[in-house]
Amino acid sequence: MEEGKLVNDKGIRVDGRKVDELRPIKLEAGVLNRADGSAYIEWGENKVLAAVYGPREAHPRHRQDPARALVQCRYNMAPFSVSDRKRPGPDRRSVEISKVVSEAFSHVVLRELFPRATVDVFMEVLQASAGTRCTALTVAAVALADAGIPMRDIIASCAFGKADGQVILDLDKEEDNEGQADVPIAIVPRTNEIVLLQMDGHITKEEFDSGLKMAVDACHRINEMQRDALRRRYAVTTDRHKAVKASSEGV
Amino acid sequence: MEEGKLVNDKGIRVDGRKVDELRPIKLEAGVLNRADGSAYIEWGENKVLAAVYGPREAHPRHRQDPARALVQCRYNMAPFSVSDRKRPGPDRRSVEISKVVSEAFSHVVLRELFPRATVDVFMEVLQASAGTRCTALTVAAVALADAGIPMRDIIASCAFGKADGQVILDLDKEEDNEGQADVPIAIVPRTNEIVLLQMDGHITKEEFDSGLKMAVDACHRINEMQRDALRRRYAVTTDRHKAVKASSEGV
Amino acid sequence: MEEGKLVNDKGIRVDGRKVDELRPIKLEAGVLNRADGSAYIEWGENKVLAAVYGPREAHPRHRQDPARALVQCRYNMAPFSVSDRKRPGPDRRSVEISKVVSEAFSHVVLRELFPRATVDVFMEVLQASAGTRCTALTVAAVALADAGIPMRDIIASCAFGKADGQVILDLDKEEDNEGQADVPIAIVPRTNEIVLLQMDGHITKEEFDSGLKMAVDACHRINEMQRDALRRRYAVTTDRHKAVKASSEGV
Amino acid sequence: MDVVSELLRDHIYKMAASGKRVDGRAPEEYREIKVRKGYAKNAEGSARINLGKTEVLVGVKMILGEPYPDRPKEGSIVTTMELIPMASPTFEAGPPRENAIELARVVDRGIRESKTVDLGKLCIIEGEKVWIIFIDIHALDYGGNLFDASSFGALAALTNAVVPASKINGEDYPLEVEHHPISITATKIQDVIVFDASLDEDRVADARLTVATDENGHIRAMQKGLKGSFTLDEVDYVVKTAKKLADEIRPKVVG
Amino acid sequence: MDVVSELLRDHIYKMAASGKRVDGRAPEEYREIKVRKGYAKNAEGSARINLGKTEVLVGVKMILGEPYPDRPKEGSIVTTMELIPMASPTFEAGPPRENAIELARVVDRGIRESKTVDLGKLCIIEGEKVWIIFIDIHALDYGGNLFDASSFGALAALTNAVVPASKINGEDYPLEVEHHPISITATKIQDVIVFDASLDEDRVADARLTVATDENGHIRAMQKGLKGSFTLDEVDYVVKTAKKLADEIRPKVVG
Amino acid sequence: MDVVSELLRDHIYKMAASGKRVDGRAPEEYREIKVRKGYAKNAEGSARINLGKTEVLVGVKMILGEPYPDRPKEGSIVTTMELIPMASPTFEAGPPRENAIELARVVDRGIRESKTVDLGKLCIIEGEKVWIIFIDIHALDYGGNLFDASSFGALAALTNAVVPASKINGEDYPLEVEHHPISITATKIQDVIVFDASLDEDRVADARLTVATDENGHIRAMQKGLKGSFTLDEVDYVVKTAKKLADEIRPKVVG
Repeated sequence: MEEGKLVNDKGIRVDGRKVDELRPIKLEAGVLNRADGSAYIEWGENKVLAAVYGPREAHPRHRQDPARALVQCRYNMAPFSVSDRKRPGPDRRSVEISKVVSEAFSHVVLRELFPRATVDVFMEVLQASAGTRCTALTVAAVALADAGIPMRDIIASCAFGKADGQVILDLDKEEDNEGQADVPIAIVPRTNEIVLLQMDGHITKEEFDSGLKMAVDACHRINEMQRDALRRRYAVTTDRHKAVKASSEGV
Repeated sequence: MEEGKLVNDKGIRVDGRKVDELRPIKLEAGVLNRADGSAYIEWGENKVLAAVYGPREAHPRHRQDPARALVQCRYNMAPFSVSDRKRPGPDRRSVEISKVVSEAFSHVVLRELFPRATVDVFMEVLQASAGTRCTALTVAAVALADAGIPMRDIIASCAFGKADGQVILDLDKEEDNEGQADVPIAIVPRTNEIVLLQMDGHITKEEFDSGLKMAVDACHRINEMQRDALRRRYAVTTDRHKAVKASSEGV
Repeated sequence: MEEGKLVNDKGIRVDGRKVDELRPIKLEAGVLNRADGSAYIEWGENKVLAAVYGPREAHPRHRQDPARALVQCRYNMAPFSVSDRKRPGPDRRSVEISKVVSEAFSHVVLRELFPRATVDVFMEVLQASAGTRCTALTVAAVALADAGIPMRDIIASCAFGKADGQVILDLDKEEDNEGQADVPIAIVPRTNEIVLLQMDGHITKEEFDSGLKMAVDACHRINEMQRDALRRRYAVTTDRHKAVKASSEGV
Repeated sequence: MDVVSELLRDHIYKMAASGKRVDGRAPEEYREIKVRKGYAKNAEGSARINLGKTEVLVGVKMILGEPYPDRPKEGSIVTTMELIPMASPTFEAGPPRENAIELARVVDRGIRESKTVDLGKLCIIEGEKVWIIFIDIHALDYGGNLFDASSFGALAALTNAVVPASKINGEDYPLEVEHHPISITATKIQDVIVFDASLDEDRVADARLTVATDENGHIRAMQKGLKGSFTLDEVDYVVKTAKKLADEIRPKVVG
Repeated sequence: MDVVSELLRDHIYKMAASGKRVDGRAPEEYREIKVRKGYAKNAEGSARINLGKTEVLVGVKMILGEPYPDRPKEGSIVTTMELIPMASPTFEAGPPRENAIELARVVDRGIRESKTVDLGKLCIIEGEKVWIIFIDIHALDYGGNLFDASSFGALAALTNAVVPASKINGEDYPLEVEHHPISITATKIQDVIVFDASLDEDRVADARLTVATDENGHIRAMQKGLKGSFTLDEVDYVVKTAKKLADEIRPKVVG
Repeated sequence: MDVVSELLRDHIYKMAASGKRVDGRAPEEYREIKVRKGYAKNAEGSARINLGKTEVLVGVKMILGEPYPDRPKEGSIVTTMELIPMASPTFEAGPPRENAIELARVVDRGIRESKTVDLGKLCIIEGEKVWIIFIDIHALDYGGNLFDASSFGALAALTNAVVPASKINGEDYPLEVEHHPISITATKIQDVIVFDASLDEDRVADARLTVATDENGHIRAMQKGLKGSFTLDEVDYVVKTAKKLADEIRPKVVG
């Protein structure tokens, strides 16, 4: 790791980013026909599609919560999304990610409005390249908004980590493989509450503090992109409505 | 494939059959005690047993159709029915065959008479040697009739195919392995409607047309054997009834 | 097997036991906090924990017996309980043992008192060394009593077998591996009824008769240990009750 | 397994208590046994067994495989049982449940632990290549007493099996079967014992005791089942009777 | 799959019977086909297919493995289909059920049996090392006619695939695709036949017939589905029309 | 997991809000910890942990196996967790569900990613033979805070483990444990935080934060769980407190 350093003397990373710089992100809302809400993201080399169905009746019935809706997320990797083909179906990693993402969304969805119902969120990783859980959570939040699910806020997610002994934002694949720590977080932008936080590796309290600050800041920037995507989606819908209205008025 | 031709100059196949000749078929109805209806077939080297239970209540309840009965077929191969032992339980091939056979029978069973019910058809391949799905469907039709399930007709099944560039009827194992195409069909004899049709391999439209005609003709011959088996079964039952009646009359 | 004989000329076994001598047994009732009843046993090198929950509602509902309770036992080996790590989850052996143990307890639990309910018995083998099913049944009987489940008697279990052509009681690991037969039994001590009996190997009727007598006698000795464990447990509980009573009386 | 009316239960018990059975048999009388060996041509050995209204098909397949590391000089035997839904309205498709597993394991022990086949003779190259025998039991028609029908079928199929040594450039030869253990099942209805239970007797049974004995009268396997119990005297009676019945039945199965 | 009101059924049938369709198409008219090859960069080949409102992503992965013992000189092809719940409110998570299995097997046969890829060319060392091609079909948006969309996607992804020979110290090279079978699906609603069914047409369909023909007009695969039937004349019509439509569509898929 | 009455929830919260706990502990106070190493003799290492009313048994087995192709010089660690129904009326038999999987994965990462064991030292022959460590966690009695009890048990069992090198003609030697990360779990009930939650506290918890720190005070693993959230200040507080508590508890676990 000495030669081929991940961060050079000037604080520039292999792909040219600064330590607190995100990979390029493209986000689009409303990309599928069948789902109640959907969104698509390209984040660095990651490509993730999200779809939302619901609120709809929860099955089987004994899983229903009489007081509020369930939020059930399913994170899934396409077999061809990774270099070594992944066998179809959930593995332990997918089950854990699905669980922590479900819990994060459960915090912001106004679940009390839909007793006995379920809101189902499907995240399909079509191309994977480090940071897929943050990517998936970020795009799923947009899909939830696109589906009109009432939420207290649109949550946003990002990771920080450590490589070459430096705290850096949004690790790419090489940094993830060779780095010393990876810390994905998700926040409620309005309140800075942490709704997802995982970490493995090796990091000091001071590094954690500075990285967490970096990632919270980044989540706010990401949240702006989420809102932009929804604004563009809304503009399209509004234009269409206008067109419909115009045509129905006989213009 | 040049030497050891599958069909010789005189149109005679390795086992001595003509191109449009079926392998020998033996069919017997009413062979099991427990099932509501049953039948047994030996078709070439194939041996298949069929049993029918129902109409009976469909489980689980959410699978019930409030307007008509389900027809649920299960095609299964005994582990020792093939040269290389088959692991017990359904594989993808069995699932597909079960599905297309269920669909074929759904067309002729008077399902509207039994809302919420199921008619379960079990086909066990005890010895396999090419053409087991046609064999299984043919014997299952007899078992359904033996169970007294009301049907618009007794469907019959047979395959055609292509080997050595010749269109032939009812491929045996060698012809199936080395041939160019296999096309199983099933028809409603009264109307010549096609209720099952699958094909893989390589065949021209003209070959397909001539083979289809051959197979439809053969299905009619097979249907005659199905009816014979039921007549023999009915004769036995009637004889037994007569005997019972006679004895109850004190003779 | 000639050298290193399992039973020497004086009828003494490798570990110093006589042919009709049990391995040392330690039994304790009431060892877990969460379960309704529990017990722990060390029998030779075997260590088994048992827990009982119930009577409680049986799920799913279609498994309920409207006239009586189910007794559902689950025998499970911890992955590290044996020399070669055992994969978690039930294997065929565990399923069979769970079944025969459930049937044995079903004979003595007063099941008619709890229609539609289930009494669940969990046996965890933490360390295994021949004879785990007898060990598990014996400790589970104590756990059932500890849970206050009404029973006609506390059943007890023990195996006999044959090694070096000699009938011996309670085979240890070496005797089990190299012996000629293993015969686990369980009895209702009050009536000497057999509620569990399995055998594999090779044994004459005469050997079987003498071994069975030996094992029935041993079951009575084991039953005494079961009752002792419950008495000690009861003493503790009574002391506690007295203390509670005393304190509530303001002493 | 089935819900049977109390009436049937009473009827069968009352007959049994007076030494009679619904189908006219004596308490220790087996139903007719038909054995057709070599039925399934793609198997190395097979037998189709009819025991009264019960029908079972057993196939033996022999596969080349590796020995277990702790037994490098031995082949192995795997016995499976499928209670396919064809055989009874109460059998369900899917992986084997506890009834099928118990059946398969009892048959398996009756074959394996009694050394019916010498596993050492299944070794081809020590530590590398052995024959694995699969005994697959297919219940076709369930009319009571599957334990014995399955066990007869397994033994008959083994005595019919040919080792496919031509696969390894040898010559095929018949599998050597060293012992002929015959499984006999007693069924207890309240306080009465009958042998070879019919379907109705199986449905009202309180306890079951299977005893397999070999041609020398030695016990080779036992299994008590169901929620009832046996007294010591009853066990004694069942074992004695099992030896006697096994000797009558063995020739029909081994042929 | 869905419960559809009788009204919708009637409406669609009446339109179809008069030669019209709900979305304005002619009976033999396909919806717009968009093919984006090379979408998934971690796959050896991939294609994202839009067929009207249906969207499917197909990835091809090539893995080193051992050949089947009975075909030591050939690689192999494995096709999987996941009807992930993203694509439709009626699809459920879990192992593939019969619909997904049928779909995967029909696509698989259309590729394999039609010798689209020469399996002999996938052999690296006879009996030891071959390429195994995994064709994984991911349905993203179900808007009707998944059979054709999946089949187009599989063919397009194969024509996009690169054999990763650099893994075995060779040089990567494009996978050779020998034939271009195009799957065409006819859907029968009562007595009327339309092609490339929309979602609503799929929901009220009585029978389905898929016919794959190659660039020579030869039939390469067929599959009849659902509970309805076809007359012999209808089969004839569907096969003829399938050849005609396949020739129109092939360039869009193969590119 | 359980349905808990609002009354219990209110009661626990009100006490916690005033700095008290139902069992009399202070907010940062752990229950009594008992560690019995070497309990399971057939395991290479084991530890039975009591944390208040919670009891966990962890066994370490070391098996010979092949390394992953991409890490030919390293052994590997596999951690499993069974929430067996013995431990709680709400645990069900069957394959691990999401709670058990999360628990196992958090313990696993706490061991593996923190390099508690040097995987390089588990290599026997590069690319061919390595030691695989199985850490199997068996929850026997669930009285709250399974995360820490499991994690303590895993570490204690590893420090107790002996590498069975005699299996490969070497001499057995103690497994080297390089670091001693101690997992500390904070539980948030509404706006109050307590450590080492009891069963009742677990049942009414809104959020959970587990932090593992090593003997140098460095963070080695974190996991936030449940549907609640933490403020940035709360995270800071939990991490600081975790370091402090870990230093107190480490000697009891490592021994």
